Amino acid sequence: MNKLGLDWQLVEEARNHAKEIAYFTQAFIDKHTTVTVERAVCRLIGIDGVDEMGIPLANIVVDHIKENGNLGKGVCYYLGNTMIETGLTPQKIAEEVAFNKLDLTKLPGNDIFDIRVKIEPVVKKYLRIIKENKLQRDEYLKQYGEKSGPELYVIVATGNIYEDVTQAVAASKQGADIIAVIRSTGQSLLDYVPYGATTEGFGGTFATQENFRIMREALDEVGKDLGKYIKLVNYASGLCMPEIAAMGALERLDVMLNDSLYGILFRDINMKRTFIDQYFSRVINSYAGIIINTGEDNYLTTSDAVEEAHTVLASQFINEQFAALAYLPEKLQGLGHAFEINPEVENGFLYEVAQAQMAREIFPNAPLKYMPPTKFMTGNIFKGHVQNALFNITTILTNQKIHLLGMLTEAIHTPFMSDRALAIENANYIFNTMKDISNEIEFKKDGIIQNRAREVLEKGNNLLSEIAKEGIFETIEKGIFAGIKRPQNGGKGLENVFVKSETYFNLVLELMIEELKEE
Amino acid sequence: MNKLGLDWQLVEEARNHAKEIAYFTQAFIDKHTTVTVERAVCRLIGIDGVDEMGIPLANIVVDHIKENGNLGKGVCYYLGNTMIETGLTPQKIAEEVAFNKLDLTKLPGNDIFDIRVKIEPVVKKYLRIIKENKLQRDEYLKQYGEKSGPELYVIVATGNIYEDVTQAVAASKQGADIIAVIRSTGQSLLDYVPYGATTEGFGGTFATQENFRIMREALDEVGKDLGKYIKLVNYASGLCMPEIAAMGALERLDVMLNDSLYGILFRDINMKRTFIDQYFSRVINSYAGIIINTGEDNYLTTSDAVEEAHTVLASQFINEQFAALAYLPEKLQGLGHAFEINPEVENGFLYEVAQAQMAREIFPNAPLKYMPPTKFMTGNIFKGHVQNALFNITTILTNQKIHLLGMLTEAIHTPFMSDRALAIENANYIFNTMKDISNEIEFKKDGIIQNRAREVLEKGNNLLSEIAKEGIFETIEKGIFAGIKRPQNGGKGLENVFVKSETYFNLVLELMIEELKEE
Amino acid sequence: MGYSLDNKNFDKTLDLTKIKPYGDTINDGKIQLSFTLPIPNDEKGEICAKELANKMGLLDVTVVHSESLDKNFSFYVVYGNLVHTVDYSQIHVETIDDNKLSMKEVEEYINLNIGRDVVVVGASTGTDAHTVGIDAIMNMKGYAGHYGLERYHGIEAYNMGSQVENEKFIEKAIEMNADVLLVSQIVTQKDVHINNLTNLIELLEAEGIRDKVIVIVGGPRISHELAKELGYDAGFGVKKFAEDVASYFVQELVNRKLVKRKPLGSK
Amino acid sequence: MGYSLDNKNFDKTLDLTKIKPYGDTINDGKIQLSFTLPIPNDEKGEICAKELANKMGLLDVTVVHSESLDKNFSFYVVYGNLVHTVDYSQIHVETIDDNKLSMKEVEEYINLNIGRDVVVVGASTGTDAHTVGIDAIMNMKGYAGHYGLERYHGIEAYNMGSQVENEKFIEKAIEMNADVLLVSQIVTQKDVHINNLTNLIELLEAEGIRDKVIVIVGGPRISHELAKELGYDAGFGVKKFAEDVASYFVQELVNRKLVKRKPLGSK
Ligand code: B12
Ligand code: B12
Ligand SMILES: Cc1ncc(COP(=O)(O)O)c(C=O)c1O
Ligand SMILES: Cc1ncc(COP(=O)(O)O)c(C=O)c1O
Repeated sequence: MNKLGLDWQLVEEARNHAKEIAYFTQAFIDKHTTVTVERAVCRLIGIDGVDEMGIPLANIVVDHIKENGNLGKGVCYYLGNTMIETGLTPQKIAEEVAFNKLDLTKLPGNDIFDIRVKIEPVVKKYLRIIKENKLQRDEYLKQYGEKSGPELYVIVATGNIYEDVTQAVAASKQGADIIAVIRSTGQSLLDYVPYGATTEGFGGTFATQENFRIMREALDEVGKDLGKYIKLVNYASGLCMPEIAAMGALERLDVMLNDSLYGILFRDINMKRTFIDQYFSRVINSYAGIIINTGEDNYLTTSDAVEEAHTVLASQFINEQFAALAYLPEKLQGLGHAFEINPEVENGFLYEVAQAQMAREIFPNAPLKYMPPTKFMTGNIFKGHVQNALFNITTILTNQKIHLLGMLTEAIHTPFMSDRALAIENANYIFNTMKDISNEIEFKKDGIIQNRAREVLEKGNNLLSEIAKEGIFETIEKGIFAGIKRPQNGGKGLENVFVKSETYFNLVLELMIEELKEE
Repeated sequence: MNKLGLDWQLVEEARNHAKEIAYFTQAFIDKHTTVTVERAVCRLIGIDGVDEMGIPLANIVVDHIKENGNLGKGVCYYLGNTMIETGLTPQKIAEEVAFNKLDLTKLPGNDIFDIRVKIEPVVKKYLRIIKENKLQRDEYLKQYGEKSGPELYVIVATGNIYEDVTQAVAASKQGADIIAVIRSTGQSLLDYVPYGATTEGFGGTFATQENFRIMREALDEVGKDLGKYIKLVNYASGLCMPEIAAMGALERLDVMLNDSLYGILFRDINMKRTFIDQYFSRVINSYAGIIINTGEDNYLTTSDAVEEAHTVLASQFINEQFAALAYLPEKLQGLGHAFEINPEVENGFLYEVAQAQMAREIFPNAPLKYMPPTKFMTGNIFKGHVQNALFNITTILTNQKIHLLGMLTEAIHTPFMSDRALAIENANYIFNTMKDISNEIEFKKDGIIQNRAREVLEKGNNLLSEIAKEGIFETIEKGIFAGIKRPQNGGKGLENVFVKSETYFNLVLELMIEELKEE
Repeated sequence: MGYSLDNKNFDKTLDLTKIKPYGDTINDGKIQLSFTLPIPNDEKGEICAKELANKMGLLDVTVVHSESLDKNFSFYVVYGNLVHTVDYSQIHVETIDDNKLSMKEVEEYINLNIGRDVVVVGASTGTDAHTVGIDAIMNMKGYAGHYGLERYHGIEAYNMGSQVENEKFIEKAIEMNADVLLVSQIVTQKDVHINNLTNLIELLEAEGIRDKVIVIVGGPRISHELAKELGYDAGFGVKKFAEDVASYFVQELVNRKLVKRKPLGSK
Repeated sequence: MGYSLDNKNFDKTLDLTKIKPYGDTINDGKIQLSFTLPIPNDEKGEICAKELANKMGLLDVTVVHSESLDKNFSFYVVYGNLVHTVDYSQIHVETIDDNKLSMKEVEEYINLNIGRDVVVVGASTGTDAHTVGIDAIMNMKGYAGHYGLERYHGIEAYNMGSQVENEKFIEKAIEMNADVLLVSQIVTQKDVHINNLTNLIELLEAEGIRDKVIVIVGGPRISHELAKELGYDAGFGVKKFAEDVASYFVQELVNRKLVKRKPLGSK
């Protein structure tokens, strides 16, 4: 595809800068672990549930090791060792720890080889569950067929998982392809994952494994009636990236918002912490066949979408390379971008088309996540519906894949059932009446659209070259993305980063990578 | 402009067929006159007002001649002769006739040369008024500047001229460029023009000279505040085409719906009658610098817009030639077409673009009148607003000129003030955000769009060739346009057609043509 | 008025005797309004808009958008929670869709239960010039994939077109000895349709044939309810096609024992 | 309910004591509604929709669109004529726009009437993470062509950013001896803003400094009315910019004689 006359050498150059940035960061990542990485491991060897105070057992185990032992050795080490010593299952061990009946750090240490042998069957059991989920998804998609055009993505956000189900089922029947359960405000800053079915959230519903299960079941059921696989989305984002990825893998989610840059910039999470978390979470996503969605769109809700378009591109390149290092194939890289130019900008639509087409051409195999207008939506629902229509047109014109539907009431409230239905109707109307438009329309050589795309690419490449020179940590400190400055050692969660010991042991990661390398 | 790769030889061929059709019809026209042609003459030599029964004096004079003399001689003959005999002004003469005090047909006949000398100053006086109106319009347009993009056209339709003014003034402030006062249901079938300011109409307001004046004054005033000339539209259509054209010329209207094919098909007006009327009305419009709007759009509200698109094109060619024969330059030929494809048709938008672009390329100098979706508008005002947005996009993409705004409530009621405001906002948003799109976008060679345009052109040409062979009267009898059959001697108004005598005298027409030829 | 700090917990269980609008939670009462007021667009205008919404029974009203349409006209978009409820269990509708047949089934029904052609005369009456609706029902070609009555075996359909005067319409009905009259009314401004429709029934009664024919009206603003009120047997609105009206009238002819009645002309 | 054949002539003259919605004629009362009902989309549903509209005070209700959202949910678009009126002449608004100054004029006003820097502390408080609104008001760059307070001579503006706890906010205010507190609240779901805003005022009162500072809240769902009800000095909604709030607080500082008050810290 080459409708923009892009300079492919420049694209190559930009990609190489990003590679350099990611490699550099990966070196740092490889030396560290975090509490949530270790808790994710706990979850993937079967530690589930909460104590009588509602604290997840995974937290209890990890905090226990953190306080009494050396988390840098990895929970696998402690748990495997304890299994040898006590003959208990990981879940049982966790329960004992919760009851203060067992101190993992005080047991005699076994040979790491024996520990591996002891723990391997357990890890494999859980990996098999994930694998089966992946096969089940493939099976559904084969049975029902996959959608060829853009996929309609809507959110539910009632705060109550059961109401969410009502909304999600209705949306599916109305024609949605993908349902995202928006998370409650504030969850991203919790350094634990809430437990069980929940019915009270603000602006969203807590991401819990049970909520995942409830929604997955409901969508599978309505999917059966509709002869269609409805994809489910949640957020492996915030302070618990790998844990939520693990939960999603176990409950067959299909898409995960997953981007540490988002956490750094918009949730003030410490950058070191979240880069480490992101790596493991992406490996898990990849292993589970889950598409990640990155958060570049958010830059444009904060900064100007014309001036800052190149920061989106630069970030997409970086995310692509971070994903590659986590063995996440292109087809699972749902890089984000957005339709956020002020509707009053002359020829703004042409710029939107340029930017969207550019992303499409530069990341041809990525299921791009394209976000609707939000910042310039107002209480004028009628005009808003037209803004969303232009967004829909841009998607069909430039072949975007994961198409987040804009709501006419965006500036007013989280979506009502009817808002969603109108949004789906809007998109379906446009996608049908313009079905083959992307194949029909060409852009004038050196016209406004082509020039705009070139300009953004150039600026993006310059920015990447600068970041490669300065380092990503330093760049973020300077406020280059979305104009938000974050100090390297500021933000939330740094205290829970640990240097890996030389004997660091994480069999889940190892086995996943082993398999992923084979693919 | 050649974005469609049209076969220009075929265009030429089609145009020649249309020319043949129009010439043939003109030969018939030139031999006849009608009551409304003669009444228009009356009005253009100063006969105004109604009798105590509300019957217009123009009707009284013409009916008097029709009953007692030979209308085939032309009212100019009788009035000029009476002026010589009585020394009275035309108005005074008409009043005497109304009081039954004078019989024009019983007076001694003077030499036609003397009659011409007598009546010429009067005719010239009125032509001067029209001329001055034209100059005044040019003056305004020079002073305020002319709009370069599409002009926003909205309707007012309260039935009450004073309410209409309220609506029109508000619409002008909201950004409308052109205001049309919709006519009351049924007026087109009246063989006279109502008189004075009116406040009771159904689905529209009566077209009267006083109503024209009231609205013109209001628009000039608000125009002054806005620094902009607001154009005014009414209907020189139905059984009184030339009379209303005359009234419009006297009150400085700017655009006139004017199409005898519309009258034949949609109002069952006799075809012979209305072709004759149309000719004189177009000469008047041309003289007054008034843009005509033809009614091809209506075909698609009745027949299928995909299947019958070629009938629109054929009709546009015919209307172009009829206009040319009435000395109406291209820049005053507002040929009509419409966005009426079923929104459920796959790729329907591409067909709309093809058809609109085709009209644009084939009639490059005509201020095309492009009608919004109406037939497939429903009570779903939200979806309707998006349908209108796609229509707006088609206009800016294909450079249409007179852009009738679609109303989100089209299927519900004649526009509320807010409906109009939302429509204007919709269009202005799109025209700005897509300002230069027509210059940016190219169509794939031999793609869906190009092929569609070719297909329509071919079918249009075939139809014209058939009509040229069969004759327009016969073709209409067969129901080729909009599937509606009309017999040559059926419909309304045939009884009021008269063969011109050899001495037929119509100084208004003569002098107008004389000047128009010079231009 | 204004913001209430009271506890706004409401019962979230569905009670069919107290149906409320629904935003995203049962009984939240969410509703959207838009309207214009003949006053300037300023804070006073907004308060006016809010107060009107309150009078309509809305709580927690928010004026989410306001816009000037002219110096003394302003437009508002408003959201709020409705206090009113409707008792769904008490609503009884006489539906006409009870026994809907397909085209094939209608033809079979006529064949089996009527045994002769059913004569249908239709028109867009009064000053109404809209024909697309009545054509959709009657013409061979039909509309939106639904064949029209002219194509039905066992139905003789005659479409008089538009702007047909009621007198002419009745004349034709008598002449053709119609079983069913189909009236289309599209223009409803200033209630022209009400007057025209009422007039038709009066004329039919004057002719003494009201009870001998099935009289049906259709159009986008026509409901069955309204039709009944005006003295018609049935009314059909949008998204109704030939098979809907045919299902109704063939069965009604049998139910009303009109299959073998005397010719309309005979006194 | 249903269609009334009564004379529907209404008085078409504007009466400011009886303001009604306007479609295209004064007092026609035209209004548009849309809402969802938790019942199936059928004729019964439409009647329900109509009945609700009637309860709201609408006459001649037409359900112009209905659509199924799920088996037991249906969406309606409705038009009708409202019977309710509002007495415009009785509406009194305390407007904050009375004396609006430009940026230049604000600067001059401070220079002339205050003679020292005005200290403004702002934040998006509670769990609210939306900063674009408060940034629009405070940051140098401003928003939509309106410079923010940081750029004003004579104003010392400190923007604490998002998710600032009320306690921290007050601490900072005291530390900086603020004249004006600017609170931004964007998220209003489940009334989080109400609780959070009320809490701030309580804390300020507890500290004994409520009357020593001007406390202002802003956000898209904030009205001046609501702000007053919650104990704030003023509230600013959409389309308000730095000069609006600055005009207000500089004048208010003078009117309330706060220009020379003791430092906040001093008891
Ligand atoms: C096409 C059209 C025209 C064409 C008509 C061509 C023709 N040959 O019919 C033209 C351009 C001539 C025209 C003229 C006018 N029109 Co017109 N027109 C329309 C339009 C765009 C579409 C109507 C249509 O064809 N719909 C498609 C058909 C299939 O739908 P339908 O009629 O609803 O029919 C369906 C059902 O209702 C039902 N049905 C209908 N009749 C019957 C009868 C029976 C027995 C049964 C069982 C069922 C049934 O079955 C059909 C299939 O489901 C509407 C707007 C709209 N989108 O609705 C305006 C509209 C109807 N027109 C309107 C008006 C006011 C006029 C004019 C007065 C001026 C003007 N504003 O244009 C003139 C005067 C006409 C006159 N004297 O009656 C208004 C009416 C407002 C009102 N509620 O009173 C509308 C709503 C537009 C508007 N918003 O102003 N119009
Ligand atoms: C951008 C945005 C975000 C960004 C914020 C980035 C950032 N750095 O601020 C991100 C993506 C992070 C985000 C996250 C969330 N958001 Co958000 N977001 C928006 C969005 C699209 C635009 C807000 C905006 O920036 N507007 C532009 C500014 C300039 O306008 P403004 O805030 O109204 O400010 C003006 C005036 O109100 C006033 N003003 C504002 N504050 C103040 C203060 C003072 C003192 C004064 C004088 C004036 C003033 O002046 C400004 C200029 O005129 C809105 C939707 C919308 N279009 O409004 C949703 C919206 C506000 N978000 C919403 C929600 C629910 C969330 C989330 C909970 C989840 C989600 N659905 O996305 C999270 C959690 C955030 C949290 N904990 O608070 C809802 C809130 C619903 C409600 N009414 O409660 C909205 C309405 C979207 C929706 N329909 O669901 N969001
Ligand atoms: C990558 C990413 N993660 C997470 C979120 C949501 O964040 P939170 O749940 O932290 O509010 C977003 C929101 O847009 C996002 O883009
Ligand atoms: C050419 C033309 N004349 C007249 C009209 C309006 O007709 P009437 O006033 O006869 O209803 C139209 C309506 O679309 C038209 O296109």
